Amino acid sequence: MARVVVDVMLKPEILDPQGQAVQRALPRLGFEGISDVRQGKRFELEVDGPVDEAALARIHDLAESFLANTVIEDFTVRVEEAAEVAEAAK
Amino acid sequence: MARVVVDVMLKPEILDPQGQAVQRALPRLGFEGISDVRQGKRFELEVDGPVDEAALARIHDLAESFLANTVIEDFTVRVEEAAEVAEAAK
Amino acid sequence: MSRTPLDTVEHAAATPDVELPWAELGLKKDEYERVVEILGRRPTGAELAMYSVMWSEHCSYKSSKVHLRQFGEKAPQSDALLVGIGENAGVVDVGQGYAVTFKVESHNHPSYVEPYQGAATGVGGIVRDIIAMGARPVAVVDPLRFGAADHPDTKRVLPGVVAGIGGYGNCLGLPNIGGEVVFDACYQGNPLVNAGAIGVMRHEDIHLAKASGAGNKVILYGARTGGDGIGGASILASETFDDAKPSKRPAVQVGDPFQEKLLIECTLEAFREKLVVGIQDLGAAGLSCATSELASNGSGGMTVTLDDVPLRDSTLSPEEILMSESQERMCAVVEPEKVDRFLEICEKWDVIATVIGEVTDGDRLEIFWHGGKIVDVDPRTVAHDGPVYERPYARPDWQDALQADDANKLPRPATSDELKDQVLKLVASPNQASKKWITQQYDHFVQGNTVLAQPEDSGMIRVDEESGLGVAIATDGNGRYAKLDPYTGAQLALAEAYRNVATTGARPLAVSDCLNFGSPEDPAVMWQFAEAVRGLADGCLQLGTPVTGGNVSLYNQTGEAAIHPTPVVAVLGVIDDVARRTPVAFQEEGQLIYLLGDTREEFGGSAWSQVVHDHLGGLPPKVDLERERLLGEILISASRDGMIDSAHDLSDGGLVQAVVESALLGGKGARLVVPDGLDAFTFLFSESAGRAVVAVPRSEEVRFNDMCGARGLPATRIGVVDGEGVEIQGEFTLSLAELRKAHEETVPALLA
Amino acid sequence: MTARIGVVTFPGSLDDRDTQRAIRLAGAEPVALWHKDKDLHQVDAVVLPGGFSYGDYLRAGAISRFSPVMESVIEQAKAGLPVLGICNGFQVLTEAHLLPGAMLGNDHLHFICRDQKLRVENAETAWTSDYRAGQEIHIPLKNMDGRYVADEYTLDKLEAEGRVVFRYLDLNPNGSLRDIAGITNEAGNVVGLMPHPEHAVEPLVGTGRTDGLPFFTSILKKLVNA
Ligand SMILES: Nc1ncnc2c1ncn2[C@@H]1O[C@H](COP(=O)(O)OP(=O)(O)O)[C@@H](O)[C@H]1O
Ligand SMILES: [Mg+2]
Repeated sequence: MARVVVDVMLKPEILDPQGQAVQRALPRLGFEGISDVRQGKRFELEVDGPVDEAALARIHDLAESFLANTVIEDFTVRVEEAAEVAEAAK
Repeated sequence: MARVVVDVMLKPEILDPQGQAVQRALPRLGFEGISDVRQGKRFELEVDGPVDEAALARIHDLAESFLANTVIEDFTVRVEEAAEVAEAAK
Repeated sequence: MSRTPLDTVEHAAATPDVELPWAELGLKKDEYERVVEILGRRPTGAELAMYSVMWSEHCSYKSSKVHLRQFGEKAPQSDALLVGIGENAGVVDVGQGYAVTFKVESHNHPSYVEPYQGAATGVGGIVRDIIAMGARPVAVVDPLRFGAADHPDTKRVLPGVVAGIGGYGNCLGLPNIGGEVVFDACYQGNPLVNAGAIGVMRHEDIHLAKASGAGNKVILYGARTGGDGIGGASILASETFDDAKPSKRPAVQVGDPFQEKLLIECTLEAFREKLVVGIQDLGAAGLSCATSELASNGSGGMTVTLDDVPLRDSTLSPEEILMSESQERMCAVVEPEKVDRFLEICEKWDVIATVIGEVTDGDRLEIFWHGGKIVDVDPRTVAHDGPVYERPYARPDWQDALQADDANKLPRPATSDELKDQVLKLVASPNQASKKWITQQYDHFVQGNTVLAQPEDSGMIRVDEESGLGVAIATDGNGRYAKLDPYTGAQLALAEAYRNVATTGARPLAVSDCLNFGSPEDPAVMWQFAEAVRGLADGCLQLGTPVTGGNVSLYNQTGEAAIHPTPVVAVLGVIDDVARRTPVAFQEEGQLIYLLGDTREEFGGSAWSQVVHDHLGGLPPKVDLERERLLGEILISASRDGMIDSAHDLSDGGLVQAVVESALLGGKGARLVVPDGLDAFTFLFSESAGRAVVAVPRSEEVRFNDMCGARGLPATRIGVVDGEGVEIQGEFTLSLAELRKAHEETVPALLA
Repeated sequence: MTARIGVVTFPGSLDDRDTQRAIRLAGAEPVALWHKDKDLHQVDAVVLPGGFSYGDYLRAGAISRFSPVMESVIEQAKAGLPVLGICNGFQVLTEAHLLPGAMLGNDHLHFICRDQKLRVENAETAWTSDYRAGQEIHIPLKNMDGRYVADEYTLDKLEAEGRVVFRYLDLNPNGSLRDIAGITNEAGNVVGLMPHPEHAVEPLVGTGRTDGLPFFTSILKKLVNA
């Protein structure tokens, strides 16, 4: 079993009020030096079987037609390495 | 300038209604073989200046106290490599 | 790898010396010994799990029970009461074959830890109580209390709570029609998130939580069971009982309002087809509660196969499954021949449903896991025979000093300008300011039957489209009054909610309450609690409105500091034709403004004393429930006979607050004259109870006056609806624009 | 003979019964349609009602759009069947690409419920003919994801072709581009808007106004006269 991660972010030209709200709150929390914040979605898909080219292509289609609305969002698809998974679990 | 990514996911033992709804829709869309879907948040922070240990530690604090509620969520912080950024932009 | 051997009933009997972690699960030594005595052996881990959660303060009411009995003992004779205290929620007859169920509950602590989810699951829980009675939920209300408005943590807690209540309620399609928002430093660290719901059904649709009829199936449906809210049980799940590693199980649950919406629709469809014999929602204590209550309220026993419970997490132990508080689950008892149809309906709504057990003709609750019997108990001992404490209580030694610190002696405004400034300060103060920024995050319109919603005195829902039959609800509580005198404070909360309902033209019928207090282990807090319950029970008897159910939330305190005693009271009323409802807003220029009731110098616990002097002391306003009843009758008759076009009850902030609200809402000013025998200050700021302001069309003045005169209710003409501001003759004028700015900008400035 | 107007119930639809009531009050016959059923039962028009279908999980309308009933709705809308999407229904229509653009979370990040002032910009669609162009009306608005966005080219095209049907007045409640509250497709048979006309059809409930009734009388007249 492998994990595929799909990250979906609003296109740069689309206003991201959530990211802005986070950014506006930063100085109040005593954080300086962060010039921009964008907030998007992260999907973790647990895939049965091998994640080969074909599987990735299908997940790409899924992201394009369903997980993201490409009128407003961009997405990336990547296989999460086992090492990364272990790291994240720490 | 560098980009730091904070991924925030619900803890594994916590119900993720969004991820479940996505997963349940997959068969209807003709996608099989995905045994679990979790949906979380991805924050992209643009940091002025160098992202050294100290900066990362501060962002870690920010994630812990503000971006995530650690009662129900886990998070990871990582610096996004320039290459990755370029890749994602494609 | 599994724990060996399974801690079955047999195993427990054979190993009497095994030490169980009863203390870690919150049981006292004598409570544990009582369990052993009941069973005649040591409990199994699963049994211990059940007893410990069911005998907790939250589920057993062990500290409050001895006092709550008064609600039954002093219950007024009422033909309206169809189902009283003890069921998931009380049910009242509202006429034309309709019945209404309603209840208020607290979700205080979780909302502090995780404001959004804590508040959201609070709404989810109360709504399941309503469905479990057989009713379609038609509205929610949310009485809320937070720390000081300008405290940084309030900015974290409040927006999350409000978003959670809205997020869940809006998604369920339930209009939010009322509530409260109160700020006070005493709630810092202990916000009060109470949520109420109302449901409507036909008389014949009332359902009860009981499992009857041997052979009937027990069906668990809704969400899968996960490791939510089972902190303690994880100890039982660990390898050995003494290996008490820190729990990985979350104390906070995440709600899924979408799942709950499906649960509502599928349950109502099953009711419509008469498929359900008994039903229970799963809330606190999850399956432990649902199975033991269903079994003990029915005629027989019950067997349950825990292996059949659909799980979200396959590593859960049987103890954890029994204690899990996963949301959005229900348990139904269904006759065997109707099971298929029931499952079909669940499938239609994409709701997972599983037969997990059966009603037996014995009297035991038996639960099996991997073929072994892990629970064998008399369900009554779990559900009803919990410990009962007669906790010591004593009037605190500071009470006298507090009451002696008389607010009536505080310095009053010396000039008209000062008076005017204090009025502006009052209407802009966080507690008196408009809560629109909050309430506009709630859907008021969904279901298409909302006749009145915030900021009206009560929320009102049309029940029957043809006849216009409707129900109204208001919730009130004033912790400041209750701190000064808990007995009177509870009655004032009741009086205010009663008055709010009557002000909109509805006849008050019944009461639900949510009693929020500090630690019962503190005799002073226990005294406050005892006094408040006594006051509420006496008050309900006098007003003829029975308490139909409610909720107790204790331990709302940080260290030694308890919150103000905060009994929140919900009053439900009925109106024969919603077309006759009375709104708060002034409707027409030229109408005459009347003040109903008596105004005395009463400033103890008042908004004025808080806003201007940051003071809490003295005595709260006097209560006269006969007067409240009379005022209510006048308001209801006047609405029915078209004698008044608007009405607003007087409560915190006094007359000036009420008039300003009616003026701002109607966009029409008022010119007022201070009546003979009163000074301007007392006229404007006094919080004497039993009062309302009404606007009377000139054509109705004689008739209205005659009615008040004949019934002996003081009615004083104090002015006229007119102009672009609020004018107090001889004192000052404030323009509507100025007032609106003061009233409406405060909350957004604090929170947005 | 009166018109039969279908109202789709998705899991999580909330204003479906309210929409049926509005259709009845206008004098037409409401027909309940179920999301799993592809059959539209020969209705003369379809309303996709408000609510939180599938909890608005993923994105509002994103999951409903793939339901069996939508296959038929999409097909027949393209062939001219009048379709109205209210709030969540509007979101479904954009996700299904029957209407251009997309709906995003309100710019202030809160749910908002208010009596909203609108201007009717196009009184020639199947659903707005009982209004006058330029007419100002009040319709309740209640949503979380009401921010209409589209690229500049699409926005210009919508304006040029008169396909902006409603615009927010006095206050833009969600950050919608160009104050757009509702739009139509090229043929004028498919209309979507965020505010809820079905909650403005009776004087006693809701905001006490009846400014929403013309939606339902417009379509009734069109269908009966057709
Ligand atoms: N949290 C809330 N949710 C819904 N409605 C609220 C809430 N807080 C206040 N309201 C409404 O705002 C109005 C004014 O509240 P309040 O001043 O407490 O009323 P009253 O003094 O008449 O009891 C009422 O209609 C009340 O129902
Ligand atoms: Mg009131």
